[in-house]
Amino acid sequence: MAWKVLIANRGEIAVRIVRACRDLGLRAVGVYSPIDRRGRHVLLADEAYALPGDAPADSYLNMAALLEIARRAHVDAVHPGYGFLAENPSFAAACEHARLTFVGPPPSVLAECGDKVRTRERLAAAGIPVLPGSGPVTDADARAAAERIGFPLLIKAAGGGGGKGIHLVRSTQELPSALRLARGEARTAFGDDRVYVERWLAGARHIEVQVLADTRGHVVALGERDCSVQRRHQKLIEESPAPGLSSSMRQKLLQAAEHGARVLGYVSAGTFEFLVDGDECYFLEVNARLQVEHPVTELVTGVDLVGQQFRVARGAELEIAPPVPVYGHAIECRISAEDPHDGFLPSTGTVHALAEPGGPGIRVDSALAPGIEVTRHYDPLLAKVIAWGTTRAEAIARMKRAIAETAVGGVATTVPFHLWALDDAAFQSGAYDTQFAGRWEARRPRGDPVRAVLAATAFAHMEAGRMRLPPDRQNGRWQKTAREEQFREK
Amino acid sequence: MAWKVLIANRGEIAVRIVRACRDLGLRAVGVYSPIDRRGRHVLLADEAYALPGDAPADSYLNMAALLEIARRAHVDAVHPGYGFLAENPSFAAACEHARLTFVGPPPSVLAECGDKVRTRERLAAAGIPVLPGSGPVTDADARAAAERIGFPLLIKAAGGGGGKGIHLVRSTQELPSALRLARGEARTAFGDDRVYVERWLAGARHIEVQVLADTRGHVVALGERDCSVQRRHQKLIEESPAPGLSSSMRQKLLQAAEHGARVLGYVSAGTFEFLVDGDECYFLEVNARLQVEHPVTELVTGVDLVGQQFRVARGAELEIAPPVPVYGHAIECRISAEDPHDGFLPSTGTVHALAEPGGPGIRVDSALAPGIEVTRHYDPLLAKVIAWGTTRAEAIARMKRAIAETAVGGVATTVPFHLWALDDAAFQSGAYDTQFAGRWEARRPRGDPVRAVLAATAFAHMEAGRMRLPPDRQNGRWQKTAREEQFREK
Amino acid sequence: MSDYDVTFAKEARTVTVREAGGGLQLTVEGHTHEVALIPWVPPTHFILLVDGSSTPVVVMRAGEELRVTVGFDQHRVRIARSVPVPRRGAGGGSRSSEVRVEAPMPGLIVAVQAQSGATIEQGAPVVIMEAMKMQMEIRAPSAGRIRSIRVQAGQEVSKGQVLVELAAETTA
Amino acid sequence: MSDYDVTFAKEARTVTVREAGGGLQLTVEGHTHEVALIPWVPPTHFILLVDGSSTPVVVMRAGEELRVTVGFDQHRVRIARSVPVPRRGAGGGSRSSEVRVEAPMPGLIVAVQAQSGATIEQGAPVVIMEAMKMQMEIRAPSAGRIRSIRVQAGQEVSKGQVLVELAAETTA
Repeated sequence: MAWKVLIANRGEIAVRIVRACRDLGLRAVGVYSPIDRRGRHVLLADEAYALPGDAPADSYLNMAALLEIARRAHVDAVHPGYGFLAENPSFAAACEHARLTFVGPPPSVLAECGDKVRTRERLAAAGIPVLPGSGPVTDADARAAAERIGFPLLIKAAGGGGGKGIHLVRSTQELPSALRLARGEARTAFGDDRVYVERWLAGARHIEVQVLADTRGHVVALGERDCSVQRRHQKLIEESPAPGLSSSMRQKLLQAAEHGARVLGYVSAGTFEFLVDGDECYFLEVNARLQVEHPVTELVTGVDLVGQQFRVARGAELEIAPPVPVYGHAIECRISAEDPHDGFLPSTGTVHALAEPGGPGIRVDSALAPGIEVTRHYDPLLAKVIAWGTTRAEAIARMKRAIAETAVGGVATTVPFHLWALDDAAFQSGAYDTQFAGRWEARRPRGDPVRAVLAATAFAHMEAGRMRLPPDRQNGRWQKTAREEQFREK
Repeated sequence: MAWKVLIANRGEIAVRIVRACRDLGLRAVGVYSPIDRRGRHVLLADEAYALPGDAPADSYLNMAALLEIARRAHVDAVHPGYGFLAENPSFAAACEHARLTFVGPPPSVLAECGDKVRTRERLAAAGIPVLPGSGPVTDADARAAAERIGFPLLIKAAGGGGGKGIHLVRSTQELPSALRLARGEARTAFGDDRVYVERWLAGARHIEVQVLADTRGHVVALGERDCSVQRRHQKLIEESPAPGLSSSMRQKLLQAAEHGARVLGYVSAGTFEFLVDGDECYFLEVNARLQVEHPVTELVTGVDLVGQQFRVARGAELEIAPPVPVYGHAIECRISAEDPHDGFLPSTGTVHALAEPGGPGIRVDSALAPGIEVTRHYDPLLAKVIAWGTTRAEAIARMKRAIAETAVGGVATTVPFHLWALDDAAFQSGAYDTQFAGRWEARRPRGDPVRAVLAATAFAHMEAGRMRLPPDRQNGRWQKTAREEQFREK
Repeated sequence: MSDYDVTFAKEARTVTVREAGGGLQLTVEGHTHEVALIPWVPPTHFILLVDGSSTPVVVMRAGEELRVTVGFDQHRVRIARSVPVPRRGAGGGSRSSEVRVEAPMPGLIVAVQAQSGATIEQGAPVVIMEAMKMQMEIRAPSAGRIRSIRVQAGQEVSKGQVLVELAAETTA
Repeated sequence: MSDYDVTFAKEARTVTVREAGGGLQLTVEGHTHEVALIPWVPPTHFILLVDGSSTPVVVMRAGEELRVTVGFDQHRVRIARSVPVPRRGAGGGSRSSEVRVEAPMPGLIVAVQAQSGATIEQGAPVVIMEAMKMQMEIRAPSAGRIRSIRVQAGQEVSKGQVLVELAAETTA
């Protein structure tokens, strides 16, 4: 009998894991909240079960419901994806207790990595440079911790990553509201409102190292990723190799990550995050999960990271050994339901239609399908476009082409930001840091405004002409006329 | 000023060339027949111009119209894609005469490779084994030529490739109708009804070698492709490296192709086709164009073949030198509008909606978009799915997963054939030959017939329920109800 | 509750359909299944859910027949609501000596090779058709006399359209 | 033939539209262009053809404004048919001392921090909202007295919905 895997997640990462199951001959069991019932991960799974509500606490954070489905569907293993319960040691322990293989680090390692201060101390003791920071703090303790560490600093969620619950604080006055927002977000995203404080280096690069470790003591680093293009601590673009990183710094980071993974007794896929500031680097934290940006590593190494997670979870040895050769260059752009022309605020609505890119060097990891709803309940990430090229310039050229082919009908996305970033001289030179995305606001217009006037007028004229048609759902109107156009004009 | 390129083609290959233009910063000019006006290649091009009619002779074979558009749009170069005018020396010469760079071999090389008998003789003289065959024959001469060469044999179009105008003949009696059909197809596809005769080896493998050559005498072979999975001389699946090919045979083929390209003074991308029968190999012909299956070579070598064609066309040196390293394994499945459950006969109609695959290792080269018409006028190829894996087994597993995610709503396609072939033990072992696809007819059912009964009953029940809705276009009915479903059930 | 007569692989069964909650309950040969047919890629592709387990299926109507593709298998199913319909053999032996030669694909008539009134052999070409750059000879399914030719060169035909009518030499 | 008043970057122009053949002829500032707006990805994405040259554009209606994205630029365009409409400044200085604090995004009201009748400083948090796991404090755009609170914790709001009404301390 094929192993049966419950995928305790949604969206593009659930689709990614269904695909890994197919590739490995495993049976994929999906779960869905009411609003996700037509989701791509549901349609692609071998079996799919309903969760009781839309709110994360009722659905993808709902341990009791997930474990009950696992029992009813007779699954052998649970893959948590990223976010939600991925780094929750209680969930991993509850899976173990129910005799389910948790596809990720063991509960003890999750607990260890979740205690950011302890991890930092252990790695510092092992000779790895770290940034000053605190352990989980109460609101009352936070001020003293902040003053000890110094401003600017970050409030970060202890219970998970992915940029949720991170707030930059430049002064004591900003502390109370940052604490409030960070705790609120952390509670919604991970069901855990603990936060800690960490020094922030403006102008540094955010570089992380992908590691894989098996239960037999083998550890391998699979190159680094530069994730410095961030907005509100949400990564927007990631690439591997990191441009302009000296080979001595690269070696230092890979060795620190492999060494750190051994020190922590790490198992499964994980990421060691660093800030690189000139010739200095500082360990930040371990992301004890598969990450959103894992495909860039897959494209330059050829390794199926989710496949290796399953191997490790079944107790097998890793199929790869260091040093892992890297071929060419890969870049990922996140297509999120955030409007860059409106402060990157969330954009919700129905996806009426879509165009996804393809062709040479392009991989698409997407949860999009016509008719799906983008709601306030979940992460805004809709799809990832990943480009590979023999050189960084080729990867950028392909990505520009692919992003221009990407369209989500009915919801504003980060596509315009990517068009700008990929065309920016600083990005193209590789000399960018975590401040880069902030320059979006100060960008100079490029396009020809006459085209906008012509487009608007043609739109208004067509819209006026269409008004004579029978009225339709407000949102469906253009979809309908578009289809009629196609039929009429043949 | 960016170079401006007229793409004298349609469908997925026109999309591929638009993408190459974008990647290289060239300006892409599309052309379209009336029925293709909403084609993906039209929407993606920087400029697009109408051709007068739908029939190939009025559109993509219409030299006068194409050259007039080239003049009006001030293009610098013409890329012919494959099929249509790609191997027509008169068109290449007319481009040269109009001071347009033809992105392909010079007219003299096209003329040489078009004269299959001459090519065969020259390569035989250079020490490369060939199969017996004739030059272009009249119907009157064909019988004598056939009896000299022996049965079974193939009638093949002299003016182009791609499986058009090829007919298998097992006896003298079959000769007249095969000649008639072959000439008819060749006239429609290439505007040239010359045919020739060639010996056929049942049970051999069809292996071809990709070469690139520049105007400075550099020639490089980029590995081989196994294209033995054919039906009616139309390739269905291609892969690289060829499974089970000994390294000595591989070397022999690559060297023969490089040597042959030098002998012929070849320039641009081209393919040397061979039949491999046990320890023997026979040169068949040169395909003097970019081929449908070029992406499998791109995936295992990392080389952008269309990009290199443009380099060579501008007089630059190739960026690569032999031996070209090969990474992993790639397979291509052609998604064509042919119904495998109805003798692979063409299927036409409107594409109402579609699902294209993605995720790790998958490249999609597609001309599909909702609303396009699949007509009798053009080649049935709609899209290509190409899978890469570190091993052949991984590539096959990924391809199976990707094909299961592929759906073209409203038109029958080759998807079921691919599901069968990828799961077949002979295919999986790599021990297959040109007879393989014929076994589809003798396949044994795999599925559970109860599911078919349940699906049919549910369909009929839903259809009966929907009849109460206002009547709609026959074809649009399910599309409409599908959308209503989505809205209603939220 | 509705009953359907479902004919499949020459065997007729009755399938009972009950609408329950959001889905359907289908009973066939004494087994009841929870079934949903979810539109995936309209108008032809669905996800069939049977007792929670999911399979992509393709359903196309071809005249009175439904063609249901599951994996690479295609099943031809005839289905009618409870009132029994007269069974018709799937393409089986018509007793009439009249044979209609139909277009096996949509396409263009390139040439008509048969002549009205002529007597032809079985397998003789009657029409040449073309679609998607492929040409095909349509041959007489039996020997006989051409009664009428219903198409001419240059004409577009749809799949199943009658090309030629033949008075067959009955060998029965 | 129709004339449109198009206001863009605070400048009003007249654009004349003629329907011709399959497309449109648009005249703006003395130049006439052949224009077609081809639906690409409904309802928002089009291919704009201007004199044969092709550009993807995104057009979204936001109240009386059209937001037109070309490349990474977004242009806000107001457009009306020939009859001149009274100009309204885009978000410009209302003389009323009443200020409506609107939701900048769709989402959930997590907490209401303002109290009806209270006097607050400019920048004071009035409401905390959440969408897509991001929380945000909505702050008072000016000092003043809270006239009414229009939402409560746990409520879903749409973008632009009024959260709080404020009697601003007019500094003018």
